[in-house]
Amino acid sequence: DNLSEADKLRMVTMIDQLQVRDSLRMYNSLVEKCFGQCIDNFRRKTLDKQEESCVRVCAEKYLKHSMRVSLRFTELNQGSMTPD
Amino acid sequence: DNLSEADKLRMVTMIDQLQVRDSLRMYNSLVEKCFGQCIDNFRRKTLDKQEESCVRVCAEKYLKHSMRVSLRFTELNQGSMTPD
Amino acid sequence: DNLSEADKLRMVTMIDQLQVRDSLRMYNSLVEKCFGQCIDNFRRKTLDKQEESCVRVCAEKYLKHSMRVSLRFTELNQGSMTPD
Amino acid sequence: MSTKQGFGQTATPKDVEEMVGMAQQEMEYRVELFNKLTQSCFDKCIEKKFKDSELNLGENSCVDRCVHKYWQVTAMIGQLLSSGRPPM
Amino acid sequence: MSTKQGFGQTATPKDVEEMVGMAQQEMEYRVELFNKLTQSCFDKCIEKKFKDSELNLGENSCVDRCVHKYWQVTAMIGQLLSSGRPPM
Amino acid sequence: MSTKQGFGQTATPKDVEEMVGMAQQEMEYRVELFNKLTQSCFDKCIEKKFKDSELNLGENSCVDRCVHKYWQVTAMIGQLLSSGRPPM
Repeated sequence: DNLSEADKLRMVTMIDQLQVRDSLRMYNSLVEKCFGQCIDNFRRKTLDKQEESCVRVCAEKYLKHSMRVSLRFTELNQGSMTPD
Repeated sequence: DNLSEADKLRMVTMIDQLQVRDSLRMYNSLVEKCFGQCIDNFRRKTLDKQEESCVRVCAEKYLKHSMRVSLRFTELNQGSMTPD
Repeated sequence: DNLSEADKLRMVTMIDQLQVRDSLRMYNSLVEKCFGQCIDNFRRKTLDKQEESCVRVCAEKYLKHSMRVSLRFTELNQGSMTPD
Repeated sequence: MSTKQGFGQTATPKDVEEMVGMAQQEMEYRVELFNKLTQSCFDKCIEKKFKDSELNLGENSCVDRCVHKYWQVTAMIGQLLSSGRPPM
Repeated sequence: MSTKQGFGQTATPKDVEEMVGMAQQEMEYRVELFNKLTQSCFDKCIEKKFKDSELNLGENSCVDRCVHKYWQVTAMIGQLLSSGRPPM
Repeated sequence: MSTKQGFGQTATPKDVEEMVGMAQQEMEYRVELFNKLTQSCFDKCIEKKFKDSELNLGENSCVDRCVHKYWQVTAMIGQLLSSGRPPM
């Protein structure tokens, strides 16, 4: 609160950078997870239709899952529920 | 050694911050590990007695294990043993 | 491009430090991987001949693999191939 | 009002350094917790056939309970760690 | 020509901070991608008997195809994420 | 004696930056090594029934040997990497 304008700007920049970093990490983890679950055949070098469909569904499910977790996690952190 | 007082303080602050960060990471890893080993039933939203006991024993064992590893690791690093 | 000499030096130092960090992380991952794959017997405290050979081959294969991946990855990043 | 040099009521550079550091620690801890929670509950609750891109009823309620249980485990282990009871 | 204080054409300290930060982000992303790719393809392609320290023909071509497929999956998911289509 | 501006015998800002950076690298490396070692030996040595919160004799001696072998593997691979022998 008693930060100078320059320091406030610095904290905002820091938070922005952490959010970019976390998005990029999430992207990397999502690729690793869905590649691991969907791709097991290396007789060709390009994805076939079945692999493409598996990757697409995997990524969409992961994103929906992640959003639901985020919603529940936020509720718990805001104390709208007690851990009994 | 020829660091100014301000620089020494900066290094101490840096080391403190790394230790806090490492403790928080250890806490996160411990939760992930014991959750993964003990919780497999999602028909209720609260932990039952058996799950609570499993988590408690898992965490206590992990901490004791970690302390023993730390002790042995320090001995090796201090060169009190040779690697053959 | 319109960076001062001091700032250029800072970026070079930063990149050097990241490369050292990444090498050390790779070293740690390589040890973890080959230990995990080769060592399963804890009746003695020293590596036997078979374990040593397994670790050596594992590490050499991992490095060769990593170099091949690096080569292919660079080709793809330079756009010498299209993702069809 | 205040200036970069830190006179008057303004935080000193060292304080600012520490506050930024602490805010960063806290954020990193929460992000890592969220990521591990998301991974754990994905592995425990989501069917790996990947035919339908919607989450079905069973998956949704599993995720809700999984998040709750993960949160309880976090609280339990937090208490254990802060109790300071010597683990040996 | 330019001085540390950032007069004239020189970038201001804030800009430099941001450029260094962005360059670092980009590098971290690429390194992490490379590491996950290397791990994934090692697990999928390399025989675990560890008798011969050369990669055989089958392993080599598996690695090449694995890198290519990993790259395609990265591109696919990148498009999905940037399309901004609401996933629900 | 010395001042923040770095006159006299005092390290210059750049040197300090590098020393702090190197100390941090070293610490990060050791912490990561310790964490991977702890995880690996937990997975290899500790029974997963989680009935008794003490480590039994078998677990304790397994942990001691596991740490020693992990250390030997670290030394072996370190030599391999620093030998500079071209791996192909």
